[in-house]
Amino acid sequence: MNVQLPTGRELFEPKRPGSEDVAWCPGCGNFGIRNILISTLAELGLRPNQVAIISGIGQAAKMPHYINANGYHTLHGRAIPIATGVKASNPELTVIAEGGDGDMYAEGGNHLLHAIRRNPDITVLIHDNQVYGLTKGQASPTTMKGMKTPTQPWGVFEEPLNPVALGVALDASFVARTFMGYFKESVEIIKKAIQHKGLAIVDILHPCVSFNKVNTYAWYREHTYWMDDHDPYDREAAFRRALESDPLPLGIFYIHEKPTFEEQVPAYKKDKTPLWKRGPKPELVKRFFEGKKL
Amino acid sequence: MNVQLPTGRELFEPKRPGSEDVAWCPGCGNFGIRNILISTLAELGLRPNQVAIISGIGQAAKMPHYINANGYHTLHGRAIPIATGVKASNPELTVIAEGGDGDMYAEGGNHLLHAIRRNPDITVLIHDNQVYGLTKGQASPTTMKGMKTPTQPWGVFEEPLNPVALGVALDASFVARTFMGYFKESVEIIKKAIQHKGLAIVDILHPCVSFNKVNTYAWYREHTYWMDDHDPYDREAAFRRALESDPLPLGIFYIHEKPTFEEQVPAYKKDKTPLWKRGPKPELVKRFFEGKKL
Amino acid sequence: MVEFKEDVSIVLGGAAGQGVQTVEAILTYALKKSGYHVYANKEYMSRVRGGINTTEIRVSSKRVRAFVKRIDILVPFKKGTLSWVKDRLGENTVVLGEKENVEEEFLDKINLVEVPLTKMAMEVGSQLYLNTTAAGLIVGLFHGDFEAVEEYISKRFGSKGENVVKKNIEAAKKGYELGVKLCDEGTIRVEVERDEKVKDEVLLTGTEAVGIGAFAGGMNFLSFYPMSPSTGVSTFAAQHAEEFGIIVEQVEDEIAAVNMALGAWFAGARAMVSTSGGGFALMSEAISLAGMAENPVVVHLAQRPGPATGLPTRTMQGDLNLVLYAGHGDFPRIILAPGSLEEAFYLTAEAFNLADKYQVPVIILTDQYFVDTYYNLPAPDVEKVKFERHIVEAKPGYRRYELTEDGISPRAVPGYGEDVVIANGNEHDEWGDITEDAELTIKMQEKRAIRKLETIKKDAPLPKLIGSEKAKYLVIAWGSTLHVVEEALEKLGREDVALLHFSWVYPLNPETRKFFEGKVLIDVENNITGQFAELLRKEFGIEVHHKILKYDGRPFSVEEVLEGLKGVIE
Amino acid sequence: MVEFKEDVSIVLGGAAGQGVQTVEAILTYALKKSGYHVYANKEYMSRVRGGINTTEIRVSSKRVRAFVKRIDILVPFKKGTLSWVKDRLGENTVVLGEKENVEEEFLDKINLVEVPLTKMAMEVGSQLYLNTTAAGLIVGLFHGDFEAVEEYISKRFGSKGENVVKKNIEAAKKGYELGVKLCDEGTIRVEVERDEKVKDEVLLTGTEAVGIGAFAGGMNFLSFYPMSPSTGVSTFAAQHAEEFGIIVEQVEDEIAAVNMALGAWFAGARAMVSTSGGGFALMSEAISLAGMAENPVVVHLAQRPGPATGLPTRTMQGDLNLVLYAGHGDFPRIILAPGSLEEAFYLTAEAFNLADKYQVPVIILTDQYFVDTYYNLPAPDVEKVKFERHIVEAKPGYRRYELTEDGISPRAVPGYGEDVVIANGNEHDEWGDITEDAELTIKMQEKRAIRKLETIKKDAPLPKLIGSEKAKYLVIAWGSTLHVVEEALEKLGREDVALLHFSWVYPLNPETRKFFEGKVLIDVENNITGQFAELLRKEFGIEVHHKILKYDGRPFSVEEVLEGLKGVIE
Ligand SMILES: Cc1ncc(C[n+]2csc(CCOP(=O)(O)OP(=O)(O)O)c2C)c(N)n1
Ligand SMILES: Cc1ncc(C[n+]2csc(CCOP(=O)(O)OP(=O)(O)O)c2C)c(N)n1
Ligand code: SF4
Ligand code: SF4
Ligand SMILES: [Mg+2]
Ligand SMILES: [Mg+2]
Repeated sequence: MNVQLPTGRELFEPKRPGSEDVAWCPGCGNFGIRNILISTLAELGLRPNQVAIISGIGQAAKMPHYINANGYHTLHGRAIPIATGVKASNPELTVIAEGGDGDMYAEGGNHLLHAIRRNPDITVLIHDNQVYGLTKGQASPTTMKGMKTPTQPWGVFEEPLNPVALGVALDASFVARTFMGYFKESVEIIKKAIQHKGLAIVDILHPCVSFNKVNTYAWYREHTYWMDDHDPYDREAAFRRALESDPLPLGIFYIHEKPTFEEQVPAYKKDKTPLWKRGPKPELVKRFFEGKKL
Repeated sequence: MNVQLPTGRELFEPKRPGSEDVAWCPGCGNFGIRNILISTLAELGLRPNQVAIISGIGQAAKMPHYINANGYHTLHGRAIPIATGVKASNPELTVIAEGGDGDMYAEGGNHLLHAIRRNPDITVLIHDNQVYGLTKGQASPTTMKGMKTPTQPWGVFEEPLNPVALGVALDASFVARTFMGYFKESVEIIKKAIQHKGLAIVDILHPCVSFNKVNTYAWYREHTYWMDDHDPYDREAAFRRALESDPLPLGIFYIHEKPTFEEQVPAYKKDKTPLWKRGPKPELVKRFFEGKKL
Repeated sequence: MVEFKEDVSIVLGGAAGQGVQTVEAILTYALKKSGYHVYANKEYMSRVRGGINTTEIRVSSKRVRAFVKRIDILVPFKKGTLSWVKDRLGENTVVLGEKENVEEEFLDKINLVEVPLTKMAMEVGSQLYLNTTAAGLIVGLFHGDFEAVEEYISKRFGSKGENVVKKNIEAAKKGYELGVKLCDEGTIRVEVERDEKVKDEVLLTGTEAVGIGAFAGGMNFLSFYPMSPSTGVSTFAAQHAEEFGIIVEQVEDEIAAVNMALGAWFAGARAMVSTSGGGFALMSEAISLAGMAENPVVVHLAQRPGPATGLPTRTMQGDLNLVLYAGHGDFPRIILAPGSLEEAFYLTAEAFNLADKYQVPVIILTDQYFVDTYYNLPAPDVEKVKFERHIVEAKPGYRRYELTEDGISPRAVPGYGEDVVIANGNEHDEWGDITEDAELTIKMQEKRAIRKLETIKKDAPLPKLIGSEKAKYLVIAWGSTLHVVEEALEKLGREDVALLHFSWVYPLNPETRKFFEGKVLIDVENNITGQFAELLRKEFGIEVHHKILKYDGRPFSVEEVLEGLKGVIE
Repeated sequence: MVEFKEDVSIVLGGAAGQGVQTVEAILTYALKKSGYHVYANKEYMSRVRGGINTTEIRVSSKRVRAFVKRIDILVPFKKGTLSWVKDRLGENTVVLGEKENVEEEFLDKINLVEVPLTKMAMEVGSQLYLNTTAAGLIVGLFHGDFEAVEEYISKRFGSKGENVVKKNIEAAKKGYELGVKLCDEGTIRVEVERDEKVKDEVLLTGTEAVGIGAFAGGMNFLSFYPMSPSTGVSTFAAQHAEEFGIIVEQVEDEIAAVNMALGAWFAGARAMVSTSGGGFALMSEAISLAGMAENPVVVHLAQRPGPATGLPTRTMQGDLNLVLYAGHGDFPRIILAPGSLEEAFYLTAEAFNLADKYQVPVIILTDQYFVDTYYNLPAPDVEKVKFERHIVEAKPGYRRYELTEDGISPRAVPGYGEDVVIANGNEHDEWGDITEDAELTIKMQEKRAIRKLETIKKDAPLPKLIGSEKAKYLVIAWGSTLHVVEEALEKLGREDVALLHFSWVYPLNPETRKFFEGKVLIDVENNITGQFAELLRKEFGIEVHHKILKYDGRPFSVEEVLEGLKGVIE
């Protein structure tokens, strides 16, 4: 058989029944993120079956249906541990954990904390629209103070979570922030994140045109800037930048190269075969029983 | 009836059947923490029925049985949300959430993150022995790299969690660290934490004589120092100190006074009565139905 | 000419974001105010824009409370609507709207009454007014009170400025006039009588009935994490939080939500959490803590189809097993599932007394169908709700877990009384301290899992029998299917078929058994395995003879139940 | 003189930290090596130091596998031990030890054989040698092989240096000699025969049987959060991780543990999590995801008494309902509960094939009693374990949720084959994309909750009947109570009483029903409500006639079951 396979971006366009019906609102920033991600994967020269996108639940988390790659649309907040399990079982895959700000910072907050400590070689993409989209407009952990929502009619009074400062404080391996309105820059950042060996966190700002009337396209353009003179290997500088809130710095805040989870587990010390290709080891079981005879 | 009630420390000594049998190992740092806590409460002039100690599960979390105060020995990792509910329902109580490093930083990690954002006026005491005591010696989130345990026989390779840096990064209202070997200083710090309006986190280092052979009394004395010249209102300085790992700084790292959760919820805007004293408001329910007639 | 009498079922369908739900709100309001009995229910996709959502509105001369499959009048806002509801189109269905919104294949099969809704909206100024135009049209067909439409629009759009209000009223007026004209011309004839009493009734949704019931029961703390279809109750509470002076807090996850509520009850508040199946699953461990620590808690669980994320915006009665057995170890719990909005109000209010008294988790099971149902009803009697407080003072020597005959220990709260209160999720002695003693373990297990359960069982109200005690056939239903089954039985019109409806689902009073004796039992459930029938088998050893089950994520319609019954009744 | 024949039950009791568990290990090792059949089980408090823990060791001429209440020889390391076990002391019980460790009130009631253990230990150099001295003493009573004691001590203490080994051997020797002397003098006479076959058998704990079974089944990934009594299995896996080349990872919480395992299976690994009831409760939502996404997973759940934290180090069969119904919505699962160590090995291995084949959660239910049980058994036959891989290649056009007659869709893994694999926790079409379609929902619900369940049921093995098919009385037991009930039946010695033991607990093969016909059914369960009897009622509509239940957090003893049976059998 000599079928002509598509190449580049086209490869990642899904062609399953119904693939054309995308459930996002017209004008939503999620479209831009999809676009950025497809370009990134294409530029990296990957094929769909080499990539696995593990998503939580939310508008952002619908991504596996809109990109042609292995995908698992899981549970709210659980993309990171599932992605960790996937990568550990088959390090040959490029594994992306994807979800919204509610998904990753609220329901999934604990997994993010500890994934940073564990450092699996996965990329965590957070579609940060500073609101709960799918459930219709409640505050998220990154909603700005004072914003009124159906469930916070008095205006949010909780301190917004600063994911960048959190990443730097916990010594994450790679921490970046971008705004999806900047296509080329976003592709570059996500490319670096995927290429980075270790956990890479990219907080991707994007407008929710239906529920977030504060953080619009214009707002993000006005309230962000690119860090041109920043050394991502300087942790204190990264922390100082992380604390800046208006304008919000964009770019790679922090990089700390260190051994990954997969590099340190016993499974791959002697043998690089992915787990799914392995069988049991009856000889060792027998040897165990021999040892139990005495 | 004119019963002579005990005063001071004696007040907080439990005298229920079996109270004398404390389940901690002889020599454990938990005894010191109990001692410190009783002195603190006594010095603050509190009475047992004004204090509520909400604990998770672990050796540390057995505290409610060894101190005479209101207590709730709850679930592993859940002391913080339960304590938040207690305080919100009765702001007149002095509420302490207490547990081990596993309790608060592993199973309960997400609650800690978001309690910082919510800022209830409770004190969080973490008995940080850098190990799981009750379950017999597994690594905790604060276990030092390289330590071998029954479940990490190859030596822990995860990055230890830095609770102080985390607190500063998330703009917690009060962040401190102490070593229980320093009695007077610890009493002072915990007193300030309780008096502080807002969430106060105190990481209390203490040896686990049964399972942690690395972080002993001697080790803590050798590897800690008191910050004498530190301004806790300087966030960047706090972060710098938080990153120091050997010796570990002790003292109050960071203070940011801000409105508490209880101050901002609608319930107490007009009426300070604790919730438990309140009844329903049938007139308002009737008025609601009137509104639904048209 | 097409004619509709007594009871008209109108369905509007369009993309999410096209304002179908606004039409629903205007219509129920204005038609109710005009003196019609109204009922409405919506089905919608798990997305914010696009797709197809529909709303059914029934307008009737008599009280109307149930979903019918039949569509009398269909208003499609978007092409694709007819395909989406094609099973519901009948010979008499009139499609009211624009030809462009009707798929080719239907054109020769339906009664299309062309109405240029878009054009009319554009004339007012924008396509945005499509929905108000349509709402006006329907009200016009009924010769409803146009002032009610005006009133509603003023209230709803008031905050958006005078011009928006004016334009919307203008659009509605255009629609209204056309509606009246269609009738006057004889294109469509609608004959539904007004009932003056309706005007003095209230119009509620299931969400509101649960929410206001909670307020009536003294709820003063609600912690939640958003999850369809339960979020409405939290939103309702938040909107009224300032007025009622209560705490409503959105938290980081469901585990925090339920534990915060446990803490609130421990300190004496009356707390509730609102969630759906997946959220409740996460609460399982804390429910077990509530069982062990005898910590009251009220949970509202609005069901949607599972497993996992399932169909987030649709309906099912699939989480009964979950709430029956959630949590490890044996301990009692109470499960309530209102069938009517009245029950939703009274039972939710009562849930707080029950939790307070028995110190157990009380779970209110609704579902998407129920929370999204609207109808008019006489205002519930607020005086009937009793506030029972079961809190005692912690006098010196107080024992939180005192062993008592009925399994209920007096509950004190911290700060009230001189002594302290110790609660514990470990096995404990009477004071609340940890025990490892075998005898004490037996006593405490029996206190909770046997004596307290027996006490609750004895106090449990019996199910409601609708129809004759002598009927040969007994239809069994629980929760949200009440009205649909009721109407199906009315339509069936047979004296030998009665309905036994359970809104107190668990634990069942042992006397319930007597209802089943000698009957042919027909179980109606909106799930795939018949979970309630299994419970009956487990509790009473009885076998239902027939099961009518539905599990496509949609509610039962009156017709489906009727058909199902006919299939099993001789 | 006191004499013990054939079967001796020795109990050692002391504070946590006094080394009772070391004695247990030395004794089982050395006595087994000497050719005795041995059995051991411990009970301990939820603390690291202090309190009282005890270990029972049975030494017998015949195979021995069950817990007895009876104590023949008691060695108290600490005052308080006798009170703690007072219900178990009989007329013939000999207390071997120091007077100081016997409470006043017992002194005139018991046969005390004074042995100056502390003094002997001090003579060697320190009180620390108390436990090895005691171990030597017991081995001496049996004239066991002292070399075996030496061997064990060398292995166990080898890493602590030569001197520690030497001193411990010296202490053991002192004890040994005294033991031999006590026999020779005729103070105690022990007559238990050796069985040469025993030497070639293996000595295992329940923990090890589950752990090595998992390795045999091809487990290559274990994620866990520590929780008694399940931690042993994770520790076992960690200790062997380097040798077997697998991943064992302690994670932040149980939710991470199970989800990581789901991810691992999704990518084709064979993953397990090990937990207890509270941890499993937290996994409920993910179990539902496994059901929906048809994501295999294996969970080992070692039960302890609940609710909530309960009695963390004790035993109960109280989480059956939890695992039967955990998770929202309807989906199948498989529940296994080994009764013997052989079953623990084979069933745990098989669990991985089952999960792989049926793509459902497979739960292995043990309990503290089971995992802490030791005995000798012939080495399981590793060749009998078959490795069945059910993974297919994702060829172009691959559909993860292809609708098939038996409800099982071919499962591909990412990276194997040209096409991609899409799994989904939302309701989905055959490709794995979200659907809102009613027809498709019905098909997918039926695929999972009906067709797949039926397939598993048909393949499910029947329970094991021990005794005559014609017996009038049928005792029903599941999981860890197997041996205790077996021995009780032997002791009862009645041909008209048989045992039906379930180690495949759910779903039950419909043919199981035939076992119950015409029998008087007696249910034996280590919980307060008889959860398995309830399952039988639900599945088959059968009523057990008698229940023998125990729920004090301790395991059944042979005597208790025997007594219970006598109470209900004419
Ligand atoms: C356990 C659980 N809780 C709650 C939900 C409901 N839910 C679905 S998406 C979502 C939040 C969506 O916000 P975000 O993660 O920011 O994604 P977005 O839709 O904004 O992209 C919530 C609360 C759920 N599906 N599961
Ligand atoms: C949900 C749940 N998971 C696990 C456990 C078991 N467990 C009890 S205490 C504990 C950790 C103890 O460590 P830490 O919190 O540091 O307290 P310490 O004993 O060291 O004071 C664990 C894992 C539990 N009780 N509940
Ligand atoms: S709701 Fe917001 S985030 Fe979701 S698709 Fe619409 S615009 Fe985008
Ligand atoms: S195990 Fe460790 S932390 Fe626990 S009581 Fe003993 S010494 Fe203290
Ligand atoms: Mg969002
Ligand atoms: Mg600890």
